[in-house]
Amino acid sequence: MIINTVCIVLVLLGIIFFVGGAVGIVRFPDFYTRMHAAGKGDTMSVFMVLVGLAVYQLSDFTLANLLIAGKILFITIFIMWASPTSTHALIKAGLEEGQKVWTRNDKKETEDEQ
Amino acid sequence: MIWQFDLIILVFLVITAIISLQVKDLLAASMIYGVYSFLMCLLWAGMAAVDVAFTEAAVGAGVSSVFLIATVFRTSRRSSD
Amino acid sequence: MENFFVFAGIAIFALMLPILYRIIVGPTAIDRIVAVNVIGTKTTVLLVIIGMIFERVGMFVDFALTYALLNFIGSLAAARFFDRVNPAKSFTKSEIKEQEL
Amino acid sequence: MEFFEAISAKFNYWIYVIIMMIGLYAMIAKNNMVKKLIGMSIFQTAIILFYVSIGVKDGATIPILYHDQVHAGHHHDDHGDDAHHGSTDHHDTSHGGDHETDEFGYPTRHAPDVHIDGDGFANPLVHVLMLTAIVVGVSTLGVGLAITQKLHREFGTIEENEIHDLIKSGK
Amino acid sequence: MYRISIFLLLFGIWIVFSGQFDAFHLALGLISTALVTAISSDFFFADRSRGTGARIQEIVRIPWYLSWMLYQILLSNLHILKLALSPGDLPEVQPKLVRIKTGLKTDFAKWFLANSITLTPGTITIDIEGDELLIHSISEVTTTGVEDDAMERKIASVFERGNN
Amino acid sequence: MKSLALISVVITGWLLLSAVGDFPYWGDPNSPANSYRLSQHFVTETFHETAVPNMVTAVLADYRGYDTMFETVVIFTAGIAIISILRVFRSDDQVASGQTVYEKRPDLIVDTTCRLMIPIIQLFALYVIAHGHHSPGGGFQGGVIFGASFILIALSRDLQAAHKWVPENRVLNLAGIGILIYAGFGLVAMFLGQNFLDYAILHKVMPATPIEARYHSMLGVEIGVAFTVTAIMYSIYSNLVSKGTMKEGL
Repeated sequence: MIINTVCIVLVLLGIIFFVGGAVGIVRFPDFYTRMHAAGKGDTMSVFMVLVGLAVYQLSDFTLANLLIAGKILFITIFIMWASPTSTHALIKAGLEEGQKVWTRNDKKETEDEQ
Repeated sequence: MIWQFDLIILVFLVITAIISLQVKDLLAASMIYGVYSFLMCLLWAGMAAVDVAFTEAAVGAGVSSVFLIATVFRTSRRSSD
Repeated sequence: MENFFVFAGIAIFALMLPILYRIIVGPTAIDRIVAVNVIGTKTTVLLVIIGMIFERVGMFVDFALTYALLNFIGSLAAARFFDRVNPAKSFTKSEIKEQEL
Repeated sequence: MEFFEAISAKFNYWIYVIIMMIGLYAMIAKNNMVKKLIGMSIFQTAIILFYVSIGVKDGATIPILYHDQVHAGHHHDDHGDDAHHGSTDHHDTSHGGDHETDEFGYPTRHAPDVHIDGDGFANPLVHVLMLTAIVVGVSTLGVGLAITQKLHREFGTIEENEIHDLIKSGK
Repeated sequence: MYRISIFLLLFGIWIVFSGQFDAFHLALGLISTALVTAISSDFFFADRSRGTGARIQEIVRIPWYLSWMLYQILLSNLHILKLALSPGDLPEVQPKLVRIKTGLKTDFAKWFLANSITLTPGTITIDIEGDELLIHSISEVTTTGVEDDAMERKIASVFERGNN
Repeated sequence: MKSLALISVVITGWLLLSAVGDFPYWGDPNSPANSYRLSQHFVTETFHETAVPNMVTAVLADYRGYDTMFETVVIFTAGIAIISILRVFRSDDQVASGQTVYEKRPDLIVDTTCRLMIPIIQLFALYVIAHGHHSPGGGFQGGVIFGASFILIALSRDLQAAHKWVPENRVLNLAGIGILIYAGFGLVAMFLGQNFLDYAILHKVMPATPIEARYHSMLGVEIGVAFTVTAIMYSIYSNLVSKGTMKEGL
């Protein structure tokens, strides 16, 4: 019962973090800031959801289930390992492509011009 | 079979298929074809076809979009339609 | 508990909608690629959740792991594409001074 | 209402037709070779979707035996002979022909005590048919992409109408 | 020495993957691990001049650092959540490119620093060249945060304590 | 042209949709495909006859071994076709590289991550091949993942670096060896007096019962498939990315 509650809380927290990433991807003004939402809104939420599921898996405590929980943790490790690198590679690609960095001042100037 | 998931995925599938064919940028088209393949994998996992889903996961994430990107890199990126 | 997992899965699917919006309107190609990357991560989580619903997680973890390991290749290939098409720049030097100010 | 039920009970078939037609349209009408190939892949996955959705059973799990069943089988193997010698009569009556052996004295059935419910597992036949189709599909996609690159090497473009014009004008 | 430790490490990973403990599957595991060690053990541990003692010290210190890192990632996600859900035209979003210098020597430590910066609140490493890092920072708070070198000191205490 | 395509597509779609009414309901356990005797046999008897818990692997490698063998041959043929279409052997090739000579700037972050990840991907691929009997997986999936690890080497460094690990001729040899392994199992069975690819007879040359012989032969066959798929996936990538010159990859 306690394990079920822990699992539900962790998964719900993870989904809330997913909301942060998803809303950020829609609302943020330029490519770089969207990259912040995409690259980071995901790491913690994936961690929370998967740890919650691994905890649920352990409610029936056997060696096989322990190893499966270990594999689920492996998934988190690999995601947290690969995600910063792909974030870095993509943001560098964006800079090479010549994406403009949006700043507060730019926006004010364009508003003045209009 | 989880019918709630299946209904959602089937609608998403049609959307991604149409987008990947409508985008003018071939690089984006090949990446969106990757999303189509992710959704297909989820659909098969939901239909209890694990081995098929596993093959689709390995092929879709690992090689097929890379092949498309390689061709786009060696030919041209813009498409007329 | 199974109902909860179905609910969580539907919530994650619903959160794919904003990302699909970004894929549809995304002004540039690279915005779309970023969105694809995010959907890949969500797919990994959803696969584990589907495994939980079937109560056979041990079988489903394998290809969630495949996604975790291989999803990176697609983004990396796209990034390398931009790296090759645009001439190599040295960003830590003064070339982007004007953007920084 | 009847119409709605007819759609919802066979929703997967409707979607498979729609996806297949999207792919077919792309193969016919799109001008760009890479787009045509993406259309071909979409067509292919639509067919695979059709096959896999035929093999779905309500309430069936994935076509892999449960760990308990496999384990029970091995367990029986270890102790089966002792039980056989110990209480021959009882065993023979309950599992009449299960302990048949071939001419070399080997058992012809592995773990005869394991009962497998035919409706409890999804149909593996369609999965096998389609599994190889995916890998073969990616190889044929590769062949198509190679032909596209060859065209680009010859004509400098991958648009179909421009290639037609170049061929007509004698290059 | 390094090959043996890589073999043991990979075999540990295999055990977690496999979950089957009969002799046949363990033998397959030994063969597979030996094969991977033979063809690609060069990928692990680029710098092989370090002694065993220094390596063990690193391995002991890394989990402590990672737990701190996890806390930072939590903060980072809360930060993104707050920024994304703030009303109006996102007044706190003030992106800026920052350039910092690092004193870290080894490549692996630099990689660790770059990834840590990417995972912590509001900053992403764009490029790393020599000892200079180019960083994109999303708001005022994070800009000041990254210019402070607390994280670098922590990483230096993990990886380069033996050198200095 | 487009309107013509649209009309023909709509007509075809309408014809197919009009047939939808005759299909069984989705998930019907008594549909013809599910109640067919062969499907029932594969579900209920596979474990007793081959000792493999994963029915898909057993049907793939044993009951339908002939089919799978020639699917592997199709993959091999696709690899050969790509080489014969695209490969150029002239050293002073003007056609392919329109760009200037590319100087690769090593990216520290990507390079380090890939270095740490590649051995684990390879180990995972071998795990998938070896455990195809007990969990989803097998030769095709493991081969694709193993090929992807070579693609990752080529992406993170360059094509030449990957060629140092897997030279072109060795790749094709590997692909051929894979098919030979597969066909070899069938031929040995044939020489022992049984049908082609009937593994049960292999207990004469293996220390195993006929059922175990089928189990172990399936693993051997999967390894053969994995060889071919690995080699051909990498070969296709390296040809496509360099436009057949095997220089200057992505």
